[in-house]
Amino acid sequence: MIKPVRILSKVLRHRKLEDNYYSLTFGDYKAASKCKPGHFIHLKLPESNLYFRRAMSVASADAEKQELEIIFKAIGRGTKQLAQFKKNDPIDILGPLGNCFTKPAKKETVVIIAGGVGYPPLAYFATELVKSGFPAKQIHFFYGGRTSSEIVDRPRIKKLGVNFHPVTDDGSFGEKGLVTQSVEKFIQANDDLKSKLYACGPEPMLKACDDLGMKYKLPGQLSLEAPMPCGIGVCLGCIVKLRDDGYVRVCKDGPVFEIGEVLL
Amino acid sequence: MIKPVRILSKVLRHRKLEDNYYSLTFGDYKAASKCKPGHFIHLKLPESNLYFRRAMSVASADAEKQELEIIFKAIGRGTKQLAQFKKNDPIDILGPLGNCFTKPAKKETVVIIAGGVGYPPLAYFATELVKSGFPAKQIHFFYGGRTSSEIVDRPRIKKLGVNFHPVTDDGSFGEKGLVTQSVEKFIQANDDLKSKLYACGPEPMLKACDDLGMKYKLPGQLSLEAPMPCGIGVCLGCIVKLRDDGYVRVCKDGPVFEIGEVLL
Amino acid sequence: MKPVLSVEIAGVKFNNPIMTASGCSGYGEELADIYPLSILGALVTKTITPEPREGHPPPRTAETDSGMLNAIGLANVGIERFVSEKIPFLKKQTTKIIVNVGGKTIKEYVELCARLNDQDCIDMIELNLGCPNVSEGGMQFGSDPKMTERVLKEAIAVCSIPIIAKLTPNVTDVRVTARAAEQGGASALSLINTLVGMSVDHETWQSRLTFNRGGLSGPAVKPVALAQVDAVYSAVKIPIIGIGGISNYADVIEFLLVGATAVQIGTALFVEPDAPILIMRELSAYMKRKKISHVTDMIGKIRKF
Amino acid sequence: MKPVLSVEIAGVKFNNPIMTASGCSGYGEELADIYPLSILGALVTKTITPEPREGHPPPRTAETDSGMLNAIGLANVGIERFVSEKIPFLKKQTTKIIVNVGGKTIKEYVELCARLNDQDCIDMIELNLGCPNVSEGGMQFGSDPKMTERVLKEAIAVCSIPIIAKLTPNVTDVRVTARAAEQGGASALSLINTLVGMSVDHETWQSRLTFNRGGLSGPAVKPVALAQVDAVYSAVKIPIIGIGGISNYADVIEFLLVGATAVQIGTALFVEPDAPILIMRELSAYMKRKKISHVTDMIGKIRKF
Ligand SMILES: Cc1cc2nc3c(=O)[nH]c(=O)nc-3n(C[C@H](O)[C@H](O)[C@H](O)COP(=O)(O)OP(=O)(O)OC[C@H]3O[C@@H](n4cnc5c(N)ncnc54)[C@H](O)[C@@H]3O)c2cc1C
Ligand SMILES: Cc1cc2nc3c(=O)[nH]c(=O)nc-3n(C[C@H](O)[C@H](O)[C@H](O)COP(=O)(O)OP(=O)(O)OC[C@H]3O[C@@H](n4cnc5c(N)ncnc54)[C@H](O)[C@@H]3O)c2cc1C
Ligand SMILES: Cc1cc2nc3c(=O)[nH]c(=O)nc-3n(C[C@H](O)[C@H](O)[C@H](O)COP(=O)(O)O)c2cc1C
Ligand SMILES: Cc1cc2nc3c(=O)[nH]c(=O)nc-3n(C[C@H](O)[C@H](O)[C@H](O)COP(=O)(O)O)c2cc1C
Ligand code: FES
Ligand code: FES
Repeated sequence: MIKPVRILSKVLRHRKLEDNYYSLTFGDYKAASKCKPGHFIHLKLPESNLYFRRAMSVASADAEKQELEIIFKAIGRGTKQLAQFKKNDPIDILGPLGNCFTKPAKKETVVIIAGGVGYPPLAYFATELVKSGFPAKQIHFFYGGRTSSEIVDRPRIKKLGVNFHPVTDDGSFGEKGLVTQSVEKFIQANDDLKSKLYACGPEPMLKACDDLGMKYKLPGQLSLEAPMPCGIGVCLGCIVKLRDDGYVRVCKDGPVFEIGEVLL
Repeated sequence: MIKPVRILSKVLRHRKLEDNYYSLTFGDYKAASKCKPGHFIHLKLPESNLYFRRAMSVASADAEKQELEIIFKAIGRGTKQLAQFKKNDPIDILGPLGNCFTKPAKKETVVIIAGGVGYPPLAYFATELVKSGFPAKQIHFFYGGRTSSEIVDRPRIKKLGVNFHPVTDDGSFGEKGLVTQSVEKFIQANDDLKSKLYACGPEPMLKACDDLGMKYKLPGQLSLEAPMPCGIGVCLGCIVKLRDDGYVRVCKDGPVFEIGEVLL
Repeated sequence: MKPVLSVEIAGVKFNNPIMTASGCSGYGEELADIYPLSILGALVTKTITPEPREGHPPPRTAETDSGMLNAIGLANVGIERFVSEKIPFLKKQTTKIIVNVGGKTIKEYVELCARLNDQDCIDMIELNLGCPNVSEGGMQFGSDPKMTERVLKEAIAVCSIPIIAKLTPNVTDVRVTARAAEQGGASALSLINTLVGMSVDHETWQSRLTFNRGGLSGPAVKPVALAQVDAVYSAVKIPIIGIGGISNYADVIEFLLVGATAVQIGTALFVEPDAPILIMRELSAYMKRKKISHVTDMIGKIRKF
Repeated sequence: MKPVLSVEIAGVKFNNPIMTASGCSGYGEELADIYPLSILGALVTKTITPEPREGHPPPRTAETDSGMLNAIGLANVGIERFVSEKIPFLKKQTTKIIVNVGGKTIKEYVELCARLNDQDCIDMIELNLGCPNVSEGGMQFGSDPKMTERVLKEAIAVCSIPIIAKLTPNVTDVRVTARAAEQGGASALSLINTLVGMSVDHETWQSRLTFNRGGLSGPAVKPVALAQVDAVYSAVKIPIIGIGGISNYADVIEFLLVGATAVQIGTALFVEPDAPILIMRELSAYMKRKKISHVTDMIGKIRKF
């Protein structure tokens, strides 16, 4: 079980990616070595009437350099404030939090399904898999967005050497349609493979992934989101219903759950 | 009567002066031409749990360039946020507000008494006087602070050519003692002059100036401070008691009052 | 199609649902220097009492997180100077005028209403039934349903101008006083007034307000105000004017959705005196975008779970 | 000289006046991963009810300006699982343990207290007399002085552990319920619980909480909490535990000055789970600087005007 620490780190790099997407890299982050794919951090906004911290998945972490990267879309008040952070600004990080993705077996085909801002933890997951010797060609990285500019950080995916399957609603980049439709086609065309699904993205997409997993009897994991007042499991605010019965906390019992485990 | 306007301006220059003092110059400030010495502006802090605007005296204004300068000391939560403003940051200014200093008669000797952050409006006042042809040598600029580093912005005072009388509590710069003591000595030594006092600074200093004015029957003006929720006269929060009777609003009926007018 | 913003309360037509709140816009003169008051749905005056009041000595405001405390103590010019000095200015305005009044006894309220009944530029009277900033018992009418009903009955008997009862939120169940006011004949209710609060300087150990207690307002209290408007909406039939922490168009919509017919902007005017202009503009844009033709189409339309 | 931070309530010695607030620190396990609980004056558990409760469906929290709304709905493991699964962990802690309980009827409160009386690691019991997040009538004991007095009398009859009555702020006069609790035999009072509030999404028109109403907490409510502690301080003789928006050492001092003997940190733990450590450090530094030898020297020492 990971023990969260609160660290005053600072912004090392601020990159504007496509559209409204940003990448922030924090330095002096001593807990970087503990950040595994799936983990998230909880960021304090500057003295502000916004009260909650904001949760951000680890997009990459460098244990040696003590660096940690997040990638986010400036959509609401909190993420717009995050986008304002500048190089050398101090930032208060609580983390790492939550559980992480479990590794696939050697022979399994990894089917990654990223939707929108669900991309960062999966990018980190794929990176670490490849780094650990898992064959890049055994990884299929589906990445869905509304339009071309929502498929961010492409050079990194290309460099990884994984099979890249971009999908956009409007067909402006990659296949046209919903990412889960493309995934289903892939599953149908490759039903001889032993596949494992890893998904993160908007709730409807996660629900579709959950359905896919159950329909095709494929194991896998979903990384969930929920409004998170505390992020450490004490407020009971971020709950999701189990298929069995009762609620679990996304922040502490998740954010990664098995396919079929929760009611979406 | 000045009509306040709310303008989204931006930071043009950010200078750290001595100690904890800062100078911020705002550009694109269309109301600059209306800002007379004594006026103040009301600054909105960035999205913040601090609720009130913060009042700052006009330290200089350039009608042609549409620029306005403030000088402040970062002491509390609001001024510390102001100190964080960077070049090109947008800033929401309500102003100009309040009344202004009235000009001395041609033959009068102007005795300026600035204490700490009371300096900015008086610097602006002296500057405009000299600019309007008033003889610099007829102006005596007393400037008190606890220690040398609290006497900021000296090059400007020197350039003005006024008689500069710095006074510090610890004697580290200029005369040693309280600024009002130095002023009293000056008054006593020059009782043949027709002097007018102009003071801004902490309340005890203003009270001493008020007493001096009445004791030596010298006319003059005091620029007051008070916590200012609205700055435009509607909340009735910033009141000060008249010597006669009743309260007046520092923001709207002041901040400049005649010596002997208010109860300090 | 231009969205219709006008609302009607007790037969009075307001151009839009945005009013200023009592005590936050003086008698209108200062705001009129910034924009024409005609853009407002209505101007609500500072509470007028029978005699002039200086109010409490300073400090009488304090900043708090996302809000403020005030213990102004009902400083005002008194009814006679109000009539002679302020009404002439208000008469010239084309916006609706709501005069807020406060008394120490039922008799005082009644006399104030009778006096205002003579004036011809006053569209509504708002009774301040719960100001936490004066010690005299009378001002807490708002927590006593019997007194609330009586003061309304007696005021209405002497005054043909429609009356709004402004309720205090500092009660166990605001629906009780709301029903009492309705029973008494109020044409509308406005809520909330400020919450009782306090603040201490941890360095000097001194209370930050000379009156010690003060009224909390601003965005901090908005959730409380919304809950009270929501509760009252299902308890009475008369229109409600929502007040409490409203700073932008989204806040206005929240209040409409829980049942307010109009709203008042108080503390936010201190930070953005032109808030009503911005709100009106963004409210119109919102309605266009959402294809809502009339602002009244939102009243009470919250989707509860 | 090291300043003394310890305080005593009903014979129980707390190392310092900083406690966690109920519902904001679970049963202690998660915080124990971040720092040793021994640094706390006391840990206060989530409200325990007779049966396990899932609580309300999500969303059950919402962010507000300088605060938050919650309608968790008293989700908890129930008394039996609490005793079997949580007490063993709590037993191992060297901090003081306060168990917060809630029932729908007086009988339920009494049974909970009786059950806890068997356990030997519980230093105090806190009765949650006013949680706005459950519909069942019983939970609003806190607004009825007679019920408040009775529940305390009956609980004390079966339980030798000293009892704290946690009061609701949603009443007209909190001194009335405070006196009732004192009369009933409470060893101490804690206040405030949350203010009733609401929030609506102006885009979807949907309530932001499935339960619609929720409890407001955080810095936004601090002024209200201070005013209530101040009012109660002069109304009762038993010690008060101050709660409401406390985030830093200055807030703690404000509460001590108006009369609190100890304080609880709630919502602030969500933003800074290690707030108690920082507060303790800065409180000590403050006391050194001000030459205050004992934290109790500040209790009730506000300088009023
Ligand atoms: C475990 C986890 C990991 C995340 N990782 C990323 C990431 O890597 N990149 C990225 O762009 N985004 C990520 N998010 C989502 C991100 O936290 C939200 O997009 C962000 O909080 C939106 O907030 P805002 O302040 O911009 O919008 P606001 O408009 O301020 O938020 C609206 C309201 O929603 C609440 N809220 C906060 N978080 C959430 C949430 N997750 N879902 C719904 N409501 C929320 C806020 O408190 C606020 O009240 C993650 C969320 C979680 C829970
Ligand atoms: C007309 C006027 C002109 C001013 N000009 C200058 C200037 O040119 N340079 C400068 O450095 N300072 C000036 N000040 C003072 C400046 O506004 C305060 O120093 C500043 O507000 C302190 O606030 P803070 O946010 O740093 O401290 P905080 O710690 O946040 O303030 C403490 C509390 O005091 C309140 N407060 C706000 N303003 C004042 C005030 N004036 N007096 C007392 N309490 C206040 C705040 O609201 C807050 O509640 C002026 C004040 C006024 C009224
Ligand atoms: C400085 C100040 C003075 C006020 N004076 C009055 C008053 O005289 N009469 C009154 O009924 N309400 C008065 N109020 C209460 C407001 O009208 C309003 O009900 C309350 O502030 C909540 O709204 P807000 O959060 O928008 O300010 C005053 C509020 C403030 C902040
Ligand atoms: C998420 C959440 C859950 C809470 N649960 C409980 C509870 O179970 N029992 C209780 O007595 N109070 C509960 N409270 C109230 C707090 O204990 C505290 O009284 C209140 O939040 C005010 O303090 P604060 O502003 O420091 O949070 C809860 C508060 C929050 C925010
Ligand atoms: S965010 Fe508080 S329990 Fe998950
Ligand atoms: S600050 Fe509001 S009246 Fe002066």
